[in-house]
Order: sequence, then structure tokens, then C-alpha cells
Amino acid sequence: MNILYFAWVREKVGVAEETLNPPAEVQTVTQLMDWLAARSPKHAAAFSNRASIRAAVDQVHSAHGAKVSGAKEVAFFPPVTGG
Amino acid sequence: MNILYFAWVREKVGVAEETLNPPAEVQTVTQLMDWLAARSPKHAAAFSNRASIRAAVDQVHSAHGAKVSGAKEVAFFPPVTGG
Amino acid sequence: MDIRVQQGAFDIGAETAAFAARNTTSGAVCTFIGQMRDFRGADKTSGEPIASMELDAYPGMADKQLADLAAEAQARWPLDDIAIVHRFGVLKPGEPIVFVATASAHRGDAFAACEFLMDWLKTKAPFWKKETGPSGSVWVEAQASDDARAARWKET
Amino acid sequence: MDIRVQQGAFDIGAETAAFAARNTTSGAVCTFIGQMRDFRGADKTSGEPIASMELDAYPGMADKQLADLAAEAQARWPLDDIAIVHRFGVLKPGEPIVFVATASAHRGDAFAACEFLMDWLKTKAPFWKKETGPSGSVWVEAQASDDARAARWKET
Repeated sequence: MNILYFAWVREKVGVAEETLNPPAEVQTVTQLMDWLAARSPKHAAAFSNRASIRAAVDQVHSAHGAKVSGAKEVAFFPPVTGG
Repeated sequence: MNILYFAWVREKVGVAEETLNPPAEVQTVTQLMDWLAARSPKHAAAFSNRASIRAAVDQVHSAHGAKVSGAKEVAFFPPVTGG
Repeated sequence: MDIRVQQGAFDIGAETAAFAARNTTSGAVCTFIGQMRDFRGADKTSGEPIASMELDAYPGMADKQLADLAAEAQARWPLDDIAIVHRFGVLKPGEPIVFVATASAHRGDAFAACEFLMDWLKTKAPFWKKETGPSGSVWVEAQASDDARAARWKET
Repeated sequence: MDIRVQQGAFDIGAETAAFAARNTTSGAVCTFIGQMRDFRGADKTSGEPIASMELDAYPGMADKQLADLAAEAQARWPLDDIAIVHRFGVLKPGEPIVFVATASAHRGDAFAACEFLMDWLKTKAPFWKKETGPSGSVWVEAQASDDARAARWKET
């Protein structure tokens, strides 16, 4: 599974992208954030305020309760500010 | 007083502009239309359907009841269709 | 503020570029371009083709009226700039008739002011269209829908 | 339909001219240009100056998201054409960030679709602004007002 980070989430994690294989019990966006936060202090800092983090599963905006099992690409980022 | 005609009002009257001196009792747009309509059959035809004629007194949109006494320029035209 | 009533064609790209260039500190620029349609009536499939159009104008009043509309828009919304260019004379299908641009710090104000200017221009600016097609020349009739759109902006 | 996410600057005048040129049979063309502001926050007089801006983007998703927004606009309004150009990378003050254009037979549809596209783009397109000024670099925070504007278009 490709995990992508954007904006300050990327800056806090310290990398733009990681290829990881979360265990089968990681089924939702929230569970994936829990699992990632346990990987390092930087990940923990990036995911400390979940309310300000949005997710896209296979490039589609997804709620924290959405499924990630089977996804190829999951991205984490703050609310968008383009335009 | 300069009287201007636009669009089909001009085509029906047959001239674009006339300089006329209406008598003192012609005080409103309606009275001016009555007075103009009596000038010729063409004028009468142009002013036969008053509901479809708009007026501007000194270049300001004006209702048929508006004053024309003292005006320098009065224009008659159909509802506008620019833009 | 740039308000022009002119007989010659204007270049949409150049107008847009010039307006944006003199308003680079405005976050939001909205433009509207009214182009001459190539068919009569409301429906492209049923209307007869139009070969050319003549726009009759009342030049002195048109300048004054457009300036009044721009002043009204500036009183209603916080705008950095307004441009209005309106043609008269003979036009060919596809040519631009009118260009309206607004610049503001915020997009909501730029959009609202631009749409307001077009809606009021349609019911207040002294221009009249005469379309020429296979069956002859006809003065375009004013549409009730334009009055309804303009009335939305009346202050209560 | 022309949807582009690009790093290089674009020319507002050329984009507008090209869009109008390929939609000469549409009576109404509406465009919106979002330009980089030269001050922080909501108020030009109190905000500190911004020297440059970096727009972070999620390119694959951005293309897909803008195409989805354009499809949604076409489902809601009778449109002849849509263009969306959005930059990413480093921008200087006054440079255009986004260009949105709509073409329709009627101006109400062109205005509504253009404003809808901007409102949804602001809350859905995956771009993030980082502004650099005298006091350093700061990620711009999303505004509740943008969510409110986007929510106006939710179907009930």
C-alpha cells in the first residue's frame, strides 16, 4: 500500500511517500492512522490532531470510518486550500 | 427640445431626431407622446402602442408620468435588448 | 474603472489580460463575455440562422447609464475595479458584444457584482438588437426573464 | 473540455481568447481568475506582505477531482464547454493560481456553473498553499467561509 503525505502532514512525518504493508486488522482510515502513529515519534506528531487530517483512499476523499483494506493508495493531508 | 427615436420607434417615425418646441401645456411624457402622435400618420403609428414604448428624459429612464417641461432631450425607444 | 461604448470590435484576450494586469493585488477577478449568437430565439436547434446583427445605441445615455451601474455595483460590493466594454453597429456571429470584469479581494463579491452588472445592463443600458436572417430583419424583443433576473437585485 | 494541472505560469489573456474562440456559438462566457494575493489573511491593510507562495499538489488526484467537478457542473447546467487550469509549485504575488471558464447559451447558467466550480474546487481539489513572508513560512488554513459557500450547492 502506498501511503502519501501532503502539506504539513508531510513535513511532520518527514517523508512524502512510504510503501507499507499494514496487517489485515487495519481496515479503516482511523485504524490506519493508529497503526502509522505507532511507527515513529514523527508519525505520532503528524497524527496527533486527527480532526485536522483528511484522507483520500485511491484518490477519492474518504471519511475516517471508510475502508482502506484492498486500497492501493491512501493519502493524508490537511483540509485543502487551493484555488 | 431635442426628441430622439431609437430602434423600431425611429423606423416608424422615419427620422432619428427632431428639434421641436412643444407648447407649455405639454408637461409629461404621456402628453408629449399625445402631441407627437398628432404630428403625422407616421408619428401616430409609432406611438400607437404606448405600453411598448420607454422614455428617457435628459438621458435618465423615466416613467410615462414623468415631467418633460424644461427638458433639453427626450428619447423614445422600445425596451432595451443589449448585452 | 474603464467604461467604453465603441463601434469597433474588441479583443477579449487583450481586455482580460489588461484588466488582470492592473489588478494583480486583487485575489479574485470575474469576467463575463456576451457573444453574438448565430441562431434566433431560445433554442439552437429550432431557431433560424442569423447572418448579422445591428446594435442600435443611444451613445450619450449609454456612457452615463453604464457609469451609473458601475457606481451602484461599487456601492454594493467592496470592489477594486470594474471594466465594461459594449459595442454598437454591425456585428457578425461569434463576435463579442459586451465584456464586463470585476476585481475584488473575495470571489463572492467579484461574482455577485459581475452578474449584477450584466443583469442591470440587460434591462437599463440603451442598446437595441436587430437580427438579420433568411426571413429578413427583426428587432429582438425584450425578455421577461431578463426583467426577473434584474429584479432579484432590487433592494428591499 | 480542457482541464490542466500545471507547474508553469499560464497567460490569462491567451486562455480567455482560446476558450471564447472555440465557443463562438455560445452566447455567454463566464471566467474566473484566482490570483495570488500579496498580503496575509483577510485584510489588505493589516496583513503582512507575502513574498512568495508554494502550492503543494496531489497531481493524480487533482486531475481526477477537477474532471469530476466539471462532470458534476455539466450534469447540473446546460453547458457548451468548461476549462479549468490550476497551477502548483512556486508562485509570485499577482500571478494567476487558477482559471475557470464556462460557456453556455444563457448567462445565468454560465455564472452559476463558474461559481459552483470555484466553490467546490476550493473545498475539494487537493492543493495546499504555503505563504512565505517576513515572519517565515506558514501553511494557509482552510476557511469556514469556503465550506459554507460550497455547502450552498449541495442538493437537498
